[in-house]
Amino acid sequence: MQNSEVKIIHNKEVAPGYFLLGLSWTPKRVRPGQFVMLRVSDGLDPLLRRPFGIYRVMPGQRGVELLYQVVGKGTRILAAKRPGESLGVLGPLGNGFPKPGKGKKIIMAAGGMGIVPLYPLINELKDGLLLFGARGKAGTKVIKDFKKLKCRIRIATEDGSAGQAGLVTDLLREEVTPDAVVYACGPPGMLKAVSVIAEQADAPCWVSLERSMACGIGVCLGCAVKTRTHEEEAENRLYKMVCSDGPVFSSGDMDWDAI
Amino acid sequence: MQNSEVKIIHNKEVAPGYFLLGLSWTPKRVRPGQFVMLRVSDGLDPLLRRPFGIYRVMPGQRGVELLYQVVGKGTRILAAKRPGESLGVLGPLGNGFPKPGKGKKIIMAAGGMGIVPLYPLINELKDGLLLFGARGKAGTKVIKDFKKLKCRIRIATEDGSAGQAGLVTDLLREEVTPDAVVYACGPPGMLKAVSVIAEQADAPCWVSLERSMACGIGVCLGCAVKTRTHEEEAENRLYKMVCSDGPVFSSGDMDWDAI
Amino acid sequence: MTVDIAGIRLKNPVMTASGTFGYGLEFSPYTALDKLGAIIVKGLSLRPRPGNPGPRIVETPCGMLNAIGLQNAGVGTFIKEKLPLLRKIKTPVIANIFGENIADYAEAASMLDSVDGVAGLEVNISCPNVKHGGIVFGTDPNEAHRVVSAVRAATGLPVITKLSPNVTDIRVMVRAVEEAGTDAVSLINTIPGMVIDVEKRRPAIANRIGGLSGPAIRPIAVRMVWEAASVANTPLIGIGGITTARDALEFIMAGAAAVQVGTANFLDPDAAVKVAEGIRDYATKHKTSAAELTGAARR
Amino acid sequence: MTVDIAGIRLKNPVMTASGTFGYGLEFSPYTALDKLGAIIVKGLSLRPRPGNPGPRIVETPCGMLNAIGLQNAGVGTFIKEKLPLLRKIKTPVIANIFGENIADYAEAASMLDSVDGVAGLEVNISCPNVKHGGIVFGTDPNEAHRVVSAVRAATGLPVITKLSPNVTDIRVMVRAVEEAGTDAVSLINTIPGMVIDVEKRRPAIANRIGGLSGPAIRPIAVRMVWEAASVANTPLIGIGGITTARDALEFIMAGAAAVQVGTANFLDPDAAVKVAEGIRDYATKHKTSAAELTGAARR
Ligand SMILES: Cc1cc2nc3c(=O)[nH]c(=O)nc-3n(C[C@H](O)[C@H](O)[C@H](O)COP(=O)(O)OP(=O)(O)OC[C@H]3O[C@@H](n4cnc5c(N)ncnc54)[C@H](O)[C@@H]3O)c2cc1C
Ligand SMILES: Cc1cc2nc3c(=O)[nH]c(=O)nc-3n(C[C@H](O)[C@H](O)[C@H](O)COP(=O)(O)OP(=O)(O)OC[C@H]3O[C@@H](n4cnc5c(N)ncnc54)[C@H](O)[C@@H]3O)c2cc1C
Ligand SMILES: Cc1cc2nc3c(=O)[nH]c(=O)nc-3n(C[C@H](O)[C@H](O)[C@H](O)COP(=O)(O)O)c2cc1C
Ligand SMILES: Cc1cc2nc3c(=O)[nH]c(=O)nc-3n(C[C@H](O)[C@H](O)[C@H](O)COP(=O)(O)O)c2cc1C
Ligand code: FES
Ligand code: FES
Repeated sequence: MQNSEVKIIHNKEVAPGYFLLGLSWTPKRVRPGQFVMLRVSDGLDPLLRRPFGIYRVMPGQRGVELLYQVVGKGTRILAAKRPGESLGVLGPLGNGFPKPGKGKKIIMAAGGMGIVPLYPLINELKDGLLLFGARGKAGTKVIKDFKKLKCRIRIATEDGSAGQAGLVTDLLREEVTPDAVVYACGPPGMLKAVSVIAEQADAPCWVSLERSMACGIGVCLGCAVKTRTHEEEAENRLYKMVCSDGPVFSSGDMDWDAI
Repeated sequence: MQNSEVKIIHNKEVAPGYFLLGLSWTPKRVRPGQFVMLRVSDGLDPLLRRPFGIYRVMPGQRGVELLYQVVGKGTRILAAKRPGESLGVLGPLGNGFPKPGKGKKIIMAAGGMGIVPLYPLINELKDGLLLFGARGKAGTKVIKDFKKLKCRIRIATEDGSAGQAGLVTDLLREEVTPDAVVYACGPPGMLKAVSVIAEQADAPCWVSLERSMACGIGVCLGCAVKTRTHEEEAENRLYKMVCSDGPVFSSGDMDWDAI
Repeated sequence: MTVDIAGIRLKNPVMTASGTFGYGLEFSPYTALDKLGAIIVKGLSLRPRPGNPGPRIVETPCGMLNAIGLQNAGVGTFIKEKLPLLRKIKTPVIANIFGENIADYAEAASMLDSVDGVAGLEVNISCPNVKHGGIVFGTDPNEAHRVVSAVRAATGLPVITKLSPNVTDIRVMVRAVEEAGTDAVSLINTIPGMVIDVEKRRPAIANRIGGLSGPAIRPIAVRMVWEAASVANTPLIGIGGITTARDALEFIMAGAAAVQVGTANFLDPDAAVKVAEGIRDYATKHKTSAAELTGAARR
Repeated sequence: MTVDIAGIRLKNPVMTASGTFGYGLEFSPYTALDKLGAIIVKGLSLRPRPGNPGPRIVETPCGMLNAIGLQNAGVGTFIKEKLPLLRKIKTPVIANIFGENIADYAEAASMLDSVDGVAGLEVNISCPNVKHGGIVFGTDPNEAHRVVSAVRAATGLPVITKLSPNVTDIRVMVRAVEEAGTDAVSLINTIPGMVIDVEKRRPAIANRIGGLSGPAIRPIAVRMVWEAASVANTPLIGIGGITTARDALEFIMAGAAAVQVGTANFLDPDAAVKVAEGIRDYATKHKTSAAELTGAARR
């Protein structure tokens, strides 16, 4: 966990609206699923840091890469940055994905930018099946990197323009078995569906969640998610913090009605 | 008077901390002494536009140039802009310097960045004596452009590292005559001294003033300067607006104790 | 997109806020005055006022402070010199008035009542009553009631009362001015604030305290409109930090029937027209209207 | 650079604001806790509180809204689990307390009185009194007086009262809490605000209204410290939008003896220490001290 000013190595548009940002920053250890808080501007607007998953540790420890999509003010400013400029980076933050048990069938389900935390996991496990969902063909461009990794890939697009027509959860329903372990990241609706499918199949399931964040280190209590509590548990453990208790949670611990 | 988005042609550091900004913007008519309000950022911090004098209309009507010094947040953001990016420009604003009467000895007194509105004046009059004051030699680099113009130049530096040791007002005292007309721009203390010297010599004197501005077009009433009023005048004419009544004023109209 | 506020029919729900748009005419080189819902002119008092010494303004994070001191040439001069020109614009002109005591408010109101070209009055009550120990009209429900009653009695024009945010409970003020007969309520005026110049070791503006405006105050203003809407029986006009249509929609969904654009006019003299166009685009896209969207976040 | 506040000796006038610095320990990887004037821990109540559902925060222009709902594990758990670790830090720890009724405040205060490692209490009165129809203690001078008196009676520790900005006249509140025996006054807490999500057409945070903090509110906070200083007889602690030493100096020159850094801890976990160092640099450069600079803009 560090708070540093780091230089940008590259910041290239890899698909329309998607950027790969190389940072000259070498944290001691990064676990797949961890993230950083970036200060995109020295100014006061936007005020808060922005959270981004760590996409890749670059070969030869030259730094790390983030993959981000331009969606608003902060990412727009980020996209205009050039190599040589610097950024404030706080991290690596949060927990990561736990290892699968021996002999488990590894299934990764990603929706859109949910791909980011799964990339380093595949890279580490060098195994598994990646199920990727997007609106259409354009959205699948970000996974071209994955083709280099040793992992089977199945794609679903809502409009059928690439892979199978339908949702990533359709693929999951076909693939999930009780000996599988499911890792998932994507929009809340998708994660909720994934968690139901995994639960029905009796497969353990890990989800990476997103929430608006201010601090990233568990102190502002802004990124709360509701957990399933049992009557006897203390009320004050009702909420967990995505930044410090997560972003990876066991899907069974979550109160999906509140997510 | 226009409100336009214009492209940056160039933005080069001409001396340490001083930038020449070329804008692809061709207003119908620009009078020496007029200024523009620049929107340096699309964001909300800094919020307000920044006023800058028009330094030069570029040959062949390609655009105009501004000369600015980096002093704070807004000018720092401006200095990082690159050719091709665009900026919001509102202008040309304010009045300009009135013409000297026939046969007058033209004296221009500039302190630091006060040089900016005087450049186009010299350029138009193609005549006159420029008195330039700066802290030290470094500050005189911005006037190298002036050497191309047909005008005599005398320099004073506080530390004596270039020209005569002393203040620009020392030079003015030596040069001013009753048949002179004085044009001045610079820090308030200097302008006050210039106005006293001109008044003593019975020479008409025009000063260009600076005030913090919000609108630049006379509506916010934020850039008020106090004028000398005579008892019989209405109280509500006590203040004039630098942006719309100025920035050029007859020095005799100003209440220098309030400036 | 038309809305009726206090009996004034507006082409769209976007007006320009008093003190930020001059007499409107200054903006004609930069924007289409005819496309505005209404123009609210700078604050007018019975007698001319010179205003405060400078510095009068200072920038703050996402905002600005001003202490102009209500400089204006007076109601009489306005009627003589500005109104004839304003009559040519096809947009309702609302006169913003203020005074140092109740009689002044009433007299200003009655002068404006008798002339052509004024569609309504907006009563700025964020001013101290010099006759009552300087207590600000807008921070005391009784004072507010008295000044609005007096204006109400002095004019047949639609009366909009503009509230000060500097109160513990805005609902009390809404009730007070509605009881006094206001036809609509606009809020908020600027929030008292201060910047200190740490090099000079003194307040950055000559008046020491100024009024904070701009995007910085928007969340406070939206909250106050939301609270006001829980008790109001007259239309609300939302003001505070609006720079875009999205910002304006926050106020409308919180319960405002119309909005005013203030500080943003300085950032872009065409801002108010763009806000109006953006609201229209949103309404078209979602097949709804400004009137239907009013209070949408409360349902 | 040392300052004495309410009998607590601080190395420098910079503390961390409650709710923005956890229990301090979370920041040890990023900053030197020993270089802080004091650490004010997150708000503690007698019983644990789960807090509000999400979304709890939203960004605003130069600020943020939060409605955490005062989530905390309770005074007892704090004493058992956090305090032993905090005792190792060579910086005074101030416990921020709040309650739903006066008895709870008093009991929390007396529990903290009896343990080692708490240098003082900061009483957050920006909470509704559930026994008195939900009126917020900090918006009514009588309620404020009652709660501070009760805490004062329950503890021998130094008592700092933290004021709500949501009042018409902050001076009335300063007088009330000083009469009730507070040793110092800190101000301001967050300002009630609202953001509406115009796509979803509902307030952006689940609690609807949240507290506005960050640079956006600084001019309002400085003004309130300035006003408070005109009547205060106890030291003032300035809070609101401080991100740099320059910002902190505004509060000090307006009359504050010390300051708190809040939201800025999120932007840079080392912010408070940098503010302290910047104040020291300013004082050294100008051959003065924080104590001498207090109120410098008033003279
Ligand atoms: C742990 C974590 C890891 C993330 N990893 C990545 C990543 O690797 N790549 C990537 O592109 N994005 C990632 N995100 C989302 C990313 O943080 C947001 O897209 C970014 O903060 C938006 O900033 P902005 O200023 O551009 O958008 P804003 O102008 O702030 O908002 C634009 C839109 O984005 C939404 N938004 C804002 N913040 C978030 C958020 N934190 N989560 C979800 N939606 C948000 C807003 O509601 C709005 O609709 C991650 C988020 C979290 C919490
Ligand atoms: C009519 C007019 C014409 C001008 N022409 C030029 C020009 O041609 N070239 C040029 O370099 N500058 C010019 N200035 C000054 C220029 O506007 C300021 O330097 C600029 O606004 C500072 O912005 P900033 O955000 O960088 O500084 P800020 O961060 O806002 O402030 C930094 C410092 O600059 C001071 N400052 C801020 N605004 C002004 C201002 N309007 N006038 C004087 N000091 C200010 C502040 O008090 C502070 O000390 C002109 C000003 C006016 C009013
Ligand atoms: C420079 C300036 C002058 C103002 N003058 C007046 C005025 O004369 N009368 C009035 O009622 N409000 C006045 N206001 C307040 C605005 O009308 C508006 O209520 C406030 O600025 C908040 O809106 P905004 O954030 O969009 O600017 C003034 C505001 C500014 C910035
Ligand atoms: C996320 C968050 C939580 C807060 N929690 C508390 C709290 O528990 N008790 C309290 O007295 N103030 C609390 N505050 C208010 C701050 O201590 C401070 O008064 C306020 O944020 C203004 O300062 P700032 O602008 O520097 O943040 C909280 C503020 C934030 C942003
Ligand atoms: S972002 Fe602050 S606690 Fe998670
Ligand atoms: S800057 Fe607004 S009146 Fe001059």
